[in-house]
Amino acid sequence: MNVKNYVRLEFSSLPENVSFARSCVGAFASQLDCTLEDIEEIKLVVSEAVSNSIIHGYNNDPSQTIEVVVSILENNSLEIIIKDYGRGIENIDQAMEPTYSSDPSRMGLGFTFMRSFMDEMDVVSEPGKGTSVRLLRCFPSQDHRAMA
Amino acid sequence: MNVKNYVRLEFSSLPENVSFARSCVGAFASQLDCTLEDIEEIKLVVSEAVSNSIIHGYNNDPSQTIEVVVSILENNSLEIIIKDYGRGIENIDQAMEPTYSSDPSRMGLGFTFMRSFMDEMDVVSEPGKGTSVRLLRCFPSQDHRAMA
Amino acid sequence: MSSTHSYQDNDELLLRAQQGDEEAREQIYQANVGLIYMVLERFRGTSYEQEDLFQVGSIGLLKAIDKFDFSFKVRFSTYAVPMIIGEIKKFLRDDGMVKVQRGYKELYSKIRWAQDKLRGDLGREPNVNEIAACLEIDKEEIVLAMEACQSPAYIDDVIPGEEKNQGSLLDRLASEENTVRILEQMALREALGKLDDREREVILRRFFKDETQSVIAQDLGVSQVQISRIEKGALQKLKSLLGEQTIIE
Amino acid sequence: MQVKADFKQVRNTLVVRISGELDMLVTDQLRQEIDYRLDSNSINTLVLNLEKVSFIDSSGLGLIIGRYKKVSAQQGRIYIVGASPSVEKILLFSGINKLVPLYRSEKDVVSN
Ligand SMILES: Nc1ncnc2c1ncn2[C@@H]1O[C@H](COP(=O)(O)OP(=O)(O)OP(=O)(O)O)[C@@H](O)[C@H]1O
Ligand SMILES: Nc1ncnc2c1ncn2[C@@H]1O[C@H](COP(=O)(O)OP(=O)(O)OP(=O)(O)O)[C@@H](O)[C@H]1O
Ligand SMILES: [Mg+2]
Ligand SMILES: [Mg+2]
Repeated sequence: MNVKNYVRLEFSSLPENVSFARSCVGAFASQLDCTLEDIEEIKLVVSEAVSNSIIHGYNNDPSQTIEVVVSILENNSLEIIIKDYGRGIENIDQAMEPTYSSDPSRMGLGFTFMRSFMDEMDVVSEPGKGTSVRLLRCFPSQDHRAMA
Repeated sequence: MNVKNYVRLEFSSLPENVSFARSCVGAFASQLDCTLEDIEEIKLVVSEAVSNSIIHGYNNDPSQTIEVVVSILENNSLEIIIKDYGRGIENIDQAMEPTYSSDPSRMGLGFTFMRSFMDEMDVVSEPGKGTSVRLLRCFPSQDHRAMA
Repeated sequence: MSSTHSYQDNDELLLRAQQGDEEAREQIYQANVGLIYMVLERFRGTSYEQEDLFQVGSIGLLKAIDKFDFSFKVRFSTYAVPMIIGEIKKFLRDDGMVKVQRGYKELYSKIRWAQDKLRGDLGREPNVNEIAACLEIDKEEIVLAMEACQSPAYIDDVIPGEEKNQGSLLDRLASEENTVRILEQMALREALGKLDDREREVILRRFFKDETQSVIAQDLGVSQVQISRIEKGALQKLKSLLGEQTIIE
Repeated sequence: MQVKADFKQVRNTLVVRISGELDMLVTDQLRQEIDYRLDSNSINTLVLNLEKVSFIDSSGLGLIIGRYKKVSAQQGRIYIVGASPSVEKILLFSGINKLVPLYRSEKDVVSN
């Protein structure tokens, strides 16, 4: 699928960058014909994925780097890829299970949110190498909505 | 000078990304102890530099790439680097002259705004290779301000 | 969440609830209401009313109680959480169709309000963090809302006084006459663009670099008379292009 | 956020109410739309209402100066009304107000 527009972000794995990243992706996504609710949902999932990279991927080490690539595809869908080069995930199926968390103080809801609010979610991860989460959200174009 | 936090952006040279870039840098800058007016000024200079890259650097070719690196330095200053790989500038001194423009329909105010609103400006450019503009703005911390 | 295990001994209650025991249903609901709060946690700081979301989340939890099947071989919470989230999602998508622009407008007025209030309280211009803390939203959101909106000016009826003009850029560069000259130069640039390459080179070198006709002639490998002729023709063209404006004295 | 422009013509006066961000994304099209009307109708007064403009940079200033030149060349007048404080700051900073007078509202232009 061709890309109509994209932005690639790279930033330190600092907790203050979670809110920056979600706002930034939200601002980019607002190029699409979408509602405020759509933007809120997109911000929510970006927040989850970036937090995961900081907390689980990098174990809160602020000197690491997180990458986010946001693309608007030709069919007006939004693709978001969040990537870290951290610890990686041993058992992806288990990690995606609702309420599963490797950290007893957490709720294990991050992936569930991502899957619920996006149309597609793929996780690629290699222990010791890092994790990449690909999220896709489709937006019917205005004409389609009007017809519906 | 050590970097406390940074973000690196890379995006297509599309006109709609000018407003995205300035909002994004403005949002990042809001981590500093600064006012809404400071943010307005930062957004203006980013707008000028990114517009220059699109218009002059790439001659409005949307398939090119622009890079922006924003860093918060240890002394609370904000460094912004805007880079393109476009046409480059033959005569930098002339280009920076207020009201000089190679395009008769333009004002030639971009560099003047950048210089006026920022504390430092350096331009590195090579014809045929591209242009990089480095802007620096210092923010005295609130304690210092109170003393002044 | 302290007690994950409190969600576990539910099997029996669940069974009874599904067989119509209202009391068991209530008990199992109460035992798992924490799941709703867990989910709502993620919506803090957004524009949604927590109370609304709780109502909707409850519907999700009750649906989970009714539909849970022991053959799923998962814990009840694992099943219930996506149901709760799904219900909230449905609500969010059905409920609002607020255009981004309008959402920002509402935020914008709040920001202006907070800015004024804090200015009064602090006796100085508040910084973005302070405004964000006051409104309990991300500071980045403030920046984005400011980009999207602007209030009509002069609400307080301040007429821009002459003294405001002082710091102007062109002031510092030059006088008012110069402002006009700058514009004329722009007009000139435009006109220069309409000359052919040779004419333009001659004009630029003669009038902007003060070179003599013979130097230019030598450079271009033509006679001085020819340069003189090109210059005359080019000036004629410029004059007509620029109308009455006389820039080149 | 796209820029929008509403055009209103009263006799020889064209009022352009612009909303959005006046940057390079929108200036080209806006220039064409304004110039088309300047050329096809006998306009001698152009009023640019910037009440709803949230951002302006040198591309926007270029648009205004260009219209100034065009209108002046036809012995007409041009005014800016309703610039918000942050937009006004840039207008004053550039000195454009020396050429194009700033007014609070459309009413103020008329009564002047
Ligand atoms: N980027 C990552 N790197 C390494 N492990 C990860 C990463 N993302 C997720 N995980 C693993 O997957 C598990 C589930 O993630 P999920 O986001 O669903 O829950 P959580 O982060 O543990 O809790 P919550 O998101 O509710 O705070 C995590 O506990 C962690 O073990
Ligand atoms: N990134 C760039 N690549 C190539 N040339 C550039 C670049 N940036 C600036 N220039 C050159 O420098 C000149 C001055 O730039 P400046 O931004 O000051 O004015 P302008 O862009 O021409 O007009 P305005 O900014 O008022 O619209 C430009 O006309 C152009 O020739
Ligand atoms: Mg998580
Ligand atoms: Mg410029």
